[in-house]
Amino acid sequence: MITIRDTPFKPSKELEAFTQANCDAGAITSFLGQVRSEAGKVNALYLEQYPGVTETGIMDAVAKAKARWTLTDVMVIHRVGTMDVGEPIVLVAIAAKHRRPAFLACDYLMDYLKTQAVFWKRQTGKDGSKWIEPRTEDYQDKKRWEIR
Amino acid sequence: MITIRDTPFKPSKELEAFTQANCDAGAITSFLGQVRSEAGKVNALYLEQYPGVTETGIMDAVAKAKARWTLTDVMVIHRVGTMDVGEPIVLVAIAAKHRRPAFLACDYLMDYLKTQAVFWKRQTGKDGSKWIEPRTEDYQDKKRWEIR
Amino acid sequence: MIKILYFGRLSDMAGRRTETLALPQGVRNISALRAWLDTAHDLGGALDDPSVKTMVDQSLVHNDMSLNGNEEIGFLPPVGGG
Amino acid sequence: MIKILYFGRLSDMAGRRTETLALPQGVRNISALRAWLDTAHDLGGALDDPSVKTMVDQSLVHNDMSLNGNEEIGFLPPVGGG
Repeated sequence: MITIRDTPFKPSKELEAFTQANCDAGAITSFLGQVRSEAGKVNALYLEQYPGVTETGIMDAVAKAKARWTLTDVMVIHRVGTMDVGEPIVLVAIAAKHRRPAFLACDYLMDYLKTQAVFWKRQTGKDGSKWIEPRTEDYQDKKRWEIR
Repeated sequence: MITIRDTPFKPSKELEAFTQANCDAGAITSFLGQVRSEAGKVNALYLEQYPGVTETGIMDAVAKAKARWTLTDVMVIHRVGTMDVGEPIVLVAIAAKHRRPAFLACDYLMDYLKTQAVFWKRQTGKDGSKWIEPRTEDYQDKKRWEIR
Repeated sequence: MIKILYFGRLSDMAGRRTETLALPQGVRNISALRAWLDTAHDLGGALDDPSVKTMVDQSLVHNDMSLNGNEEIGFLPPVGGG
Repeated sequence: MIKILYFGRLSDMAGRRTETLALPQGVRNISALRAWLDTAHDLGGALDDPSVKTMVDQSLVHNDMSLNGNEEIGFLPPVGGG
């Protein structure tokens, strides 16, 4: 299930539903990304999507992960709009029989979301507002998955 | 926080408390292990610990993870006693500034718990009861962390 | 009509997130449209920056492409969520 | 008194998870105690299996070790949780 939403969500509630739906999965991994305050420098984060394009891209990445590893279920929830410090931005959960594919697929999807998913981020803080683009490390992380 | 307990726990409740305590962490990874039914072959899982020794071992592994990666917080909850199919066995959660250390530390601790933590597992199913020991893959996974 | 979508920092530069216009006279392809919009909004060549991707009807285009005047055109600076 | 703890499959084989006894006559070290227990509970050499680890007072011992008769001794088959 892939959800892009402009209102806050409660990760524990979403994970509970996912876990209940996959109670025979053996292994469930999750990643939760939250807005960091950066020692008080950040007040809010704004995320923009390209409606349609963003969702299609994530669906594609999920399909690739499912082709690469044996997974029972995948959940991706991504916020857009304005988020306060401490608010959830993204939640990825993977259910699988064993833990290795569950860890790898979660890691892979997060690398996709950080560097290739069609979102733009603007950070607002005491120094004003600026658009932020992926870090060099993010692109390096993404490269780990290329089949040579 | 490390907890070894002989009564069921609710992963979503534990994760929610962990997330709230680490709302400025940026990245939170988690692993949840549940009793698999193995297509109806398993009815229950029994886990035994060596009180004192088991907990000390896990504390040691957590300290090693904290020495190796920059982590904000670590939570390990492990069941002992008798568990039914679908019940949580283990929950590991890692809070960190960025996602890479959060994924690595979670993966590392799960490999420790699977192969080195002082637990013994007995599986009860329609074919009776038997003690189960780590799979070859589990030992291989563990080896990935050895510093050469 | 052509629908133009500016994302991320491009929307700040263009002073708008979206605009709808008829294909300007003499503009028949993407490269000419980019040049026309650059002048119209004083973008200083931002749309031609190699980091900016162009989508026509929600598909990436890597080369030039002729337009019939009924497309949705998106200009995408480097993406990244999470 | 010596406290013996049998874990995992060893408790099934020994028919008990724990027992407390005085150091048997002539038994002064771990290897002799292992042999004595093996005979007493008919364990077929299970305690000497290389996969079984021995802990004395909750610390792993890899070699033989003399005993004073007040130790806690644990016999641990291969471990693994999760």
